[in-house]
Amino acid sequence: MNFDYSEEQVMLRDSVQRFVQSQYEFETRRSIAESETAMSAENWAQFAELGWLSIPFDEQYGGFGGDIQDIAAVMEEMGKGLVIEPFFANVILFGGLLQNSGNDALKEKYIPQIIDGSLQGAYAFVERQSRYQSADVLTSANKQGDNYVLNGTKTVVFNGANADVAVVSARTSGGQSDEDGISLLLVDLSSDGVSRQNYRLMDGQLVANIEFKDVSVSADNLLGAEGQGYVLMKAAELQGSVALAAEALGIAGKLNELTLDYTKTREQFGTTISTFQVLQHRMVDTFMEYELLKSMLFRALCSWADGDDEFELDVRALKAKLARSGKLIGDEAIQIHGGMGMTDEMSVGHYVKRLMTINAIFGDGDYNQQQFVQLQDSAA
Amino acid sequence: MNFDYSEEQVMLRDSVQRFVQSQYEFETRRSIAESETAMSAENWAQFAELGWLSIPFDEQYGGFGGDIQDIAAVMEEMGKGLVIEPFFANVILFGGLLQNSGNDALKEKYIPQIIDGSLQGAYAFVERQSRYQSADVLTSANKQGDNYVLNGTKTVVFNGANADVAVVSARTSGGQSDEDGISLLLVDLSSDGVSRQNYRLMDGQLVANIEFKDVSVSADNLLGAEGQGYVLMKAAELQGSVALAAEALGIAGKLNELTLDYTKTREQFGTTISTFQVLQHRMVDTFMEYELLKSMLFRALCSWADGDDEFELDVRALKAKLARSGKLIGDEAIQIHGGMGMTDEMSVGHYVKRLMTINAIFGDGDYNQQQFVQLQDSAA
Amino acid sequence: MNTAFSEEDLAFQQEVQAFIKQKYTPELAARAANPKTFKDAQIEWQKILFEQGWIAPNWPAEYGGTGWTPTQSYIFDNERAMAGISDVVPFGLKMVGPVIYTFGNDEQKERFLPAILSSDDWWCQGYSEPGAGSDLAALQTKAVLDGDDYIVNGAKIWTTYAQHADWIFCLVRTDSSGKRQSGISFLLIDMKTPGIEVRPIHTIDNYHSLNEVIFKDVRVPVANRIGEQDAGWTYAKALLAHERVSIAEVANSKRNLAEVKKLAQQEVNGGQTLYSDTAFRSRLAETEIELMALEYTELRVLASVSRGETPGPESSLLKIKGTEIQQAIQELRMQIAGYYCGVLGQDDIGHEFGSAARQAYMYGRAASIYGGSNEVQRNVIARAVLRV
Amino acid sequence: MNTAFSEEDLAFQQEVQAFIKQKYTPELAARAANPKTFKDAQIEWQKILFEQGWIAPNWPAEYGGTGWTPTQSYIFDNERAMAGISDVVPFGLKMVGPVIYTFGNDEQKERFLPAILSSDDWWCQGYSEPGAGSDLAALQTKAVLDGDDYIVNGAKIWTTYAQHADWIFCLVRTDSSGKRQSGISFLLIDMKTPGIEVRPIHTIDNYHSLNEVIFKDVRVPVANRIGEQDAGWTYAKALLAHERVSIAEVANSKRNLAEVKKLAQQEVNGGQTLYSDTAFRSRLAETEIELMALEYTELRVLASVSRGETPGPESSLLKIKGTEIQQAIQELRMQIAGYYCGVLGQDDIGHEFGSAARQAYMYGRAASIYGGSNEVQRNVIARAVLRV
Repeated sequence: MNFDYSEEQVMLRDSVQRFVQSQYEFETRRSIAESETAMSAENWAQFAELGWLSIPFDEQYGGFGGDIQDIAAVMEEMGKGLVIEPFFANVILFGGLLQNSGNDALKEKYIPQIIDGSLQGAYAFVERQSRYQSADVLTSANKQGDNYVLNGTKTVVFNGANADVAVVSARTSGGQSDEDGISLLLVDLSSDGVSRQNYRLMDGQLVANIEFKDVSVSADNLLGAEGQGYVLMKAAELQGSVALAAEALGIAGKLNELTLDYTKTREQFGTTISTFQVLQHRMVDTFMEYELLKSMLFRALCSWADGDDEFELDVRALKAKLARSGKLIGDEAIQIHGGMGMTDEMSVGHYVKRLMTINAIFGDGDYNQQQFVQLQDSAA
Repeated sequence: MNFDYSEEQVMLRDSVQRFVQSQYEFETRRSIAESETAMSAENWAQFAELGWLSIPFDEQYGGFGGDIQDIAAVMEEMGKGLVIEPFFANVILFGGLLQNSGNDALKEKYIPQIIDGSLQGAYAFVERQSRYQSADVLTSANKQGDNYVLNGTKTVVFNGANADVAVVSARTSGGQSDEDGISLLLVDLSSDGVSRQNYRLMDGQLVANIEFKDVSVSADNLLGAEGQGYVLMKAAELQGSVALAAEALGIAGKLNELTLDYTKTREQFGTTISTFQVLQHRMVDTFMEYELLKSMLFRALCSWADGDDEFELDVRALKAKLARSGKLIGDEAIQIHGGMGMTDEMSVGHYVKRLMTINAIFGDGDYNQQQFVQLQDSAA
Repeated sequence: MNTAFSEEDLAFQQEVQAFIKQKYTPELAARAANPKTFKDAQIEWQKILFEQGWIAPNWPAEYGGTGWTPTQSYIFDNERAMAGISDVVPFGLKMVGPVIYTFGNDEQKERFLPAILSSDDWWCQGYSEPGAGSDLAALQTKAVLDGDDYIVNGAKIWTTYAQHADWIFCLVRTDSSGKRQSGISFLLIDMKTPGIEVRPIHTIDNYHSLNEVIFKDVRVPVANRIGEQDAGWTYAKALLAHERVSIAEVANSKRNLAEVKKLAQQEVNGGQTLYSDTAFRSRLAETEIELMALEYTELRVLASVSRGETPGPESSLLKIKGTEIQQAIQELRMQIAGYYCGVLGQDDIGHEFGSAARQAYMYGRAASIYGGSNEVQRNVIARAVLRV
Repeated sequence: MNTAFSEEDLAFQQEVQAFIKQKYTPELAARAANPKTFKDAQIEWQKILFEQGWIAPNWPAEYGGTGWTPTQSYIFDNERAMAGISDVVPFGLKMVGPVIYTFGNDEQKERFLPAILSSDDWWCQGYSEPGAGSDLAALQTKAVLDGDDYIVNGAKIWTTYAQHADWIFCLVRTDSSGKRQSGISFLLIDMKTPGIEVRPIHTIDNYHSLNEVIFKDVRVPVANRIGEQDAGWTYAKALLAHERVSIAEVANSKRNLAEVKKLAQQEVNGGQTLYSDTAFRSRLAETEIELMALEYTELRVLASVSRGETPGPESSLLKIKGTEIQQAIQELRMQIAGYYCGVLGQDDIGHEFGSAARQAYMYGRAASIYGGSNEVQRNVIARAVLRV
């Protein structure tokens, strides 16, 4: 039984921590978020130099050979710093799919470009009607000779605005919601027939709706076997959820810290508000929620390391717990900050908005709890 | 718009209040509850004298001609006094069914006996398998000549131990859970083939499981038409729920009062515990829940008086709200009383146990909220 | 005990419905919904109400109120909200107006009330200060007498719509020697007076409604002081309970809940609507039941107010529970929006309501903070009801 | 980071399972479940554990502990709970035992530890007093030195199973001059000493486990004092954190939750089981998820304890959350019992578990009150972690 990060993981974590503390003050972050691309190219180059972009990839492609625990160690610190650069969308989602794809030619071509920071990728899997059911795919890919012809629209594509390429889920057979018959294609977004509508989310990130109109994609760009993409999507969803939970844990800890600090300086009715017992008990509750969320993350990380059958169950529980803890911690952070918590000037609202965004990715608390229940039923 | 009890209702209420304050101290109540019959015959005679037993009945039978608002005014005070005599089971449930039955001969025979206090009646509608679905009836009544032959077992029959007669739901046709085909029969419990197992519930009341083995019941004892008993059962459930909610409101107010008083005298860490802000805010929350529960009761009482279509919806909402408010108020009452709240000696635990018993009658919060939702769907 | 509408009430209800249908055109509704045209549309609508004589249901008839029964006020507010119409901007009609007709002198009544009723003056509220928060009495803005004027220096914060306002009503400190609640005066200040600066406060909803208002040697005629010098706290306090009653916003919550139901019936997940998803539906039902209880609590308070009783600590209950329900409904809408719950400022993305849901949710966090935070309201109830 | 069992662990797990299967016979289980035969059955089982050398996993090996790794302790506790076996009675083995081997002298260790391990002595705890409650340090029971004895006068309350006990460990006041926490001494008192009276406290669960213990001129040899006079608070405090870790009762909650699931699969309402009723199921899942998080929180604390760290304020978290989850599970069971949730003392009515569910629920209210109420635990965390 061991709940410590390894030495290597601690080094990674410290490296992100140092970057955040020395180069990513809140005002710096704000100006990056408000810039046209909502990311800093210099920072991205530095991430490459620091080796962070290589974490999930095999050593044969120049990768670090890391796993979900390495990613969690990094993501927690990114959460604390509210790092807006598309590490999650590009390295974890897009990179992770590529790494798991079994398509050596694609891996050889693209992974080195991710690692050296020259490629921006995205994973386009949400559709207007799909909500959290990623198997609900209307985008179609019809085989014509050696190519697929892609038609459809993907929405809320993280890093979609900056991405050069994207992994796109498309239906090659089956009904609208069948898990079978979904294929994953790597698409060059400069291809003819691709158009984007970029917009921002409340956490500041730039995302896109991407429309594909008769876009021709080589069959060589298939990730996994034709019609068998869902298994890769499912793995991306589970690992992505763990990564997001680690980020959320960093945010939750930061929110508790900011709030506690605020109560120790803010005076009302002639005393600092930290002396009010009701606020103390409510901060004890948010402290406990933070610790419980951390335990749940560790549970998922351990069942991953143990090769446990219960990994999926633990991830669903983690994401459901994240929804509840995050809601409580975020609400209390703003409420206890009072009027100041409402201002854009303070960082607290920004942390809350990122936490809320995370909550909706790969399904909210209700959705994940329902998945949890269904998994138990199907196991019974 | 008027939320005041009428003068008559105020008189009724004051009459119960006076009785409780002068003759029903907690220790008196305890010895009644612990007695063999779990009721006081003297008190019952006094209830008759005071006219309480006549409330729901038509004037032609010597009744007061009261409605659910009159009953609520009385029940709230009975709740405050934790009156254990079977007013609810005998007068409201059994008497109410009789009053609504349309069987003039039965009314003429039995209502005067209820009013003068000489008859104890019960309503036997719960079966081992039925849970909260009162239409789930296995007890059978087969017509043989001018009689029905009754077979089956009713359980948790309120006032079942003391009752002389009972209204029993029995299936005369249809499948196990059909609303159609249920008939209500008034059964003399001294008949051949009736046997009882008496036991107590946590609120101190004496109830019974009653088994009917080939019990012959005259067809004259039918309440409502054959097979059409469910409409009477439903009315009893709704009106009974309102009466119980009024009782629960009285209990909730009493619990809040006892708890607040306790905090003002109990010293800990060198001060009365009423000075602790966390306890203050929690008592504010229980105060608010009490007021909201009262509003919900008034809502149901008004929609009854207004002849509103939404009466059933309001009752379901009331019972669901009662479950939540009652749980919060009861939990806080014991918790804030600390160790003393755990003792049988203090009244607080007894109030909580009655509140919990009420919660389970005619369905708990979940059940009533589901009924609320289904009603909305069927209205849509 | 009953709440059935009388025939007169039913006739009144039809009159209100007909009036709204005729006057609140789809064109006007569209302008009111757009932040850019909101102010003009809102004033236009308020002037329509004024012409109808319906602008100030809560005022005594002698000052231009409607003389409605509580039931009529309830009917009007319900119909207004169900038609999706915003309530009147409260600062003039619900806040300073009642202070002026209750505590102002005749000259002040004549001077200010007509333009409040006609919506020709746009008012804002200057209570909170940086550093004071819910501890109103800690205010520092100073007014020093200089001949027939006060000279005001200081800053007010969280001032809603100060950017639109013609006038601000302010609590200022005229004496610092005694208890904190004494030595406060109630001033009416023309926003065009030299020395006033309005600074926007950017808020977490990415929208601009709040401001800081800075006073630098601002001259305010003594004639603009309500009542006695140093007695302003009394006037403000009398107002607060009234403010809290309307802050429950039951009618708006009913409207919003109805909208949420409609949205949930349209949103599909895995082949079934969210409305038929048991988890979502039970959350919805729970909120609706709370709202049903709150509605009758408000009616109980209205009934007692109509008998001439002053709303007491119940108004704090209405504020706490009302804002909790508002926030619960905002959360339901965010939940329906799903992946689109974070869309910023664009209403052509995904569910078209994503951006509006986000804005309402984020701004809605303020409801439990402003107007006396819910913590302060609980302290009020603890003192007044529990007497602890 | 991992929690996978090693091969040794897996072998140990099998050993524990086999041991339980062999020794905890259905006959013994039946006697343990019956309040009338509980004490004898419990002692019989504890003696079986003693013979196996497994009676004191938390003690150092030199005093008779098992020397298990935290993982082994976890495995043992899990298997025990899953087999439906009660934990050992804590007063001797988990409370006074550690105080004696940590702070007692050699003579005391020799005299008391063997009978604790062998379960020949039944202990109870004399901390709380009428009027003191969670404010332990307010205790009034006095011990006055008289030759080689203390003469003890006063009363202890909420003393679990005092009616069965051979010994009681008590905090008594030996000096009232200084701070409240000083002047307290830790005494071991033979329950057969003249002047001790045990009065049952009837509780809301209609069961008798609690007592008041009255001391009237009770003579206690000075040799029965642990450590220094007036320093008893220190010894008691050191123990409290340990007590709170085990109070989380994760293994028992897992077992109880599994039982609740089974009951919900059997209980039918309107043609479907409660287990497939979405509202009930989602409540169940919510509780299970909280328990999953608590389990790993406990493991994290165990892992840090095994590195020699003293459990700090995390133990308060375990106590608060552990008791909240216990109560949530008790409530689920009550909900399943439906109309039978109030049955008093008869297990042949309706669902046979109604009376037991009621008793567990009502007694369970105490979990958030005793052992330092959850409010006091929150104060502890506020001071120790938040430093407010």
